[in-house]
Amino acid sequence: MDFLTDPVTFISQWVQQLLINLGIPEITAAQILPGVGAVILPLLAMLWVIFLIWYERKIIGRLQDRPGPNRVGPFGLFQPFADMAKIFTKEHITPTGADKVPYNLAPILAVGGVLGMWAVVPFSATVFGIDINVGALYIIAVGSIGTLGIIFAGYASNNKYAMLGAFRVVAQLISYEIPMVLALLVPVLLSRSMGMNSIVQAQPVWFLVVAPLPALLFFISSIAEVGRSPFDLAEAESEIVAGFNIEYSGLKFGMFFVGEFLHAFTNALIFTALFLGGWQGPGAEQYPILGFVYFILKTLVVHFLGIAIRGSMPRFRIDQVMQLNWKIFTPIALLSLCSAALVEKLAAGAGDLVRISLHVAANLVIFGVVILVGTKSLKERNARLDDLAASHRSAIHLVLGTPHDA
Amino acid sequence: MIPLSWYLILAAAMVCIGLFGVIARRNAIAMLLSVELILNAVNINLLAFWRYVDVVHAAGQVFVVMVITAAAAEVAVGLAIIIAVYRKQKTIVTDDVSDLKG
Amino acid sequence: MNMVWFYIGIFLIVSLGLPAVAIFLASLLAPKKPSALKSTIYECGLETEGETWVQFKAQYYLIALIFLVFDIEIIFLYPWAVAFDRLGLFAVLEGLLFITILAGGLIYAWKKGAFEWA
Amino acid sequence: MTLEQIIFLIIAVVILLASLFVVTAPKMIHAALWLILALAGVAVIFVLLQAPFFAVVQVIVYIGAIAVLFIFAVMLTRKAMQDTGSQLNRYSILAAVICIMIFGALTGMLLSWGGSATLLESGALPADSIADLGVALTDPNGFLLPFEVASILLLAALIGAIYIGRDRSSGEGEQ
Repeated sequence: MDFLTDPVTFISQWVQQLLINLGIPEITAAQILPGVGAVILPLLAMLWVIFLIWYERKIIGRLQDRPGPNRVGPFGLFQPFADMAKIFTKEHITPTGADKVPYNLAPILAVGGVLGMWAVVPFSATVFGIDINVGALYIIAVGSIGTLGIIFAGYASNNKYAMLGAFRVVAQLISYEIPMVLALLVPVLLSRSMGMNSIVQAQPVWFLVVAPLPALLFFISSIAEVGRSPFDLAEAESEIVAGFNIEYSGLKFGMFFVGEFLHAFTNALIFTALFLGGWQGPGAEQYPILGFVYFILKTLVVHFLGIAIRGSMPRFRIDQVMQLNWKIFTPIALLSLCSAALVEKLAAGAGDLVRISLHVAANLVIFGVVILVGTKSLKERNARLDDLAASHRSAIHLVLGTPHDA
Repeated sequence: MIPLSWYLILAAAMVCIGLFGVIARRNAIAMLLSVELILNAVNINLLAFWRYVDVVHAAGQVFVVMVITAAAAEVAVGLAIIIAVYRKQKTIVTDDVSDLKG
Repeated sequence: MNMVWFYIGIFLIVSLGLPAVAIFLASLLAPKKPSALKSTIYECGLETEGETWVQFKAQYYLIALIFLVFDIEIIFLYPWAVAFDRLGLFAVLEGLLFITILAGGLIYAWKKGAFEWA
Repeated sequence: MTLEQIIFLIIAVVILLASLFVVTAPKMIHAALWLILALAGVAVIFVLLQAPFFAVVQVIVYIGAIAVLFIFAVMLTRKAMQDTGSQLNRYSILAAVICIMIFGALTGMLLSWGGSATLLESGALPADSIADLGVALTDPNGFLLPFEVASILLLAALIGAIYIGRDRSSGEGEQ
């Protein structure tokens, strides 16, 4: 194996040889290496956050027509280090009446839940964290640990606003988990496997093309899962002070933000693996390093999209968030799941082209129906509201008398 | 290799602790929590027997799926009843909720 | 046990350990000047009033309930999707019937106003 | 002792201690939190039993949904509990004795049955046990009826719970 085409495998083989030469049996050496990888990968992910913070602040800055961080280091590259130095030396204040153990556990769970997802991400043809046969569900399972962290934070802080914020966030997180899980089911169905690497390998044609609606749902739900604008009810500063993390300070507070930045990027990683063919691309099989580059490039594009949405959308109200999920997303997810299953079974014998075009057609039909029904019910609702407003106006007129100029 | 008996004894201990909770706790929600413990012990047993006795057929797995479903339904309805009772009577301590008596 | 899950275990322990260690190190670095006023509960500068445990909307509970029911769906549908190649048309239709029945629950909740947040 | 056995023993101790705290914790919210730990331990046991699908389902359903529901319920009924005094009723000592006796009887039965100690895992795991489950669930000769009945059970539970749990008096002073 050449170093240039597949550096990770090259290095790991080299290290394994070294271990064997040191007198460690070959089997043990083969077992130790993935364990070392399991220690290194979360560390790298944690360090990657430093870049993510800079990248995101820079992009948000440009979107809002300002330069973003540009004082510390070239292009403000060292800004995150300065931030870290600051936040590391801040005092940790624990509020009175806090439930100590859950209070301190909350930020750890919030970050750990996100880091844990990296275990199953397939980075290239030869380097895929850990390939388990329930990878897709594992991501959802680890994600729910983060939810737990937020409940802990809200309950343990002994603060009304923290509790209110936590309740809102948890309601939002668990709601959007449903369309997310249902949308995730479509790639699983198309590739007949829950292993992340087999899902990637089943995509000579990207699932974004085969299943555009589930892809869209997954993308939006994953933004909601991170709790970013337009779904940032959690930290609606103007409404509930700061949300569930109000009573946290110092690095404990920072950890929630580390978790958020990392979660946004992790979701882009997972979206790329599920719907954009992961590391697949020309020459990725022969030269795994190319696959890795493709993977990161695609991920950065998806991540950029997420940041652009964050930078340009206003915040939803909680009732809008809930209704969007239960009245629009969940029905669409159910419909597109049914259509995917039907097409996949009925067109099983047909060629790939026929099958894929049927999938796309079914998705388009569902999309059209939803748009039609949606606009119709929206019109009816607006008419109802107009009637209501008119009756209120006449009621006011009864009390105050008709305006003279009428 | 872990012998089957280890799993069975663990499950037996969990069932007994859960049983104690159901009988001895005064709070209705705590009783439901204890029922969850019992159901989880049942799942351990089912999967252990699936793995140790008959791994070829999926019957053990199917039973676990059914137990989880039943547990979810039980929790959903049980907690809804508790909340409804709480709204009416402002208590969920089972000794005090006596409206249901004959 | 599969070795793979052993690595998952290591990975999870490390991912939970990293933030824990970071917070621990930070708490060593951070200044410690506790005062009673500092650790009071933050409420826009006012003193906090009443209990923390304000009464919450039952709506939150209903949402969690509907979520639970749909979450159970995944234990049925994921094995169904993984086994797709081995299923006949009849079995696929059974799965769709399952989804339809649960969709009935969604419609009921909708009609009963479980999603109205007034 | 193998690595597996050590892991099993550690996890078993964690599960049993957490379960004990669930049934004895004076504060309800703590009982719910201990339950989460016990359920997570059960997930690890499922991994040891080579049923990783059920391990993740355990985390998703029990920790992600049922535990959240419990915490919500505890918070909703919070005023009912002043968390003072004993949370156990007057039968507690009797209950403890009965439970220890049952445990003793069960363990005695298990130990007298030779199979439980000597029985080892039955052969290799099928290539894809999750797909086996999917096939069994929708096979008319297998568990098709329970599969459909489960959906009806869930529907009934959902309808029942919404009907009971709905707040008919639009609450005043609620957040």
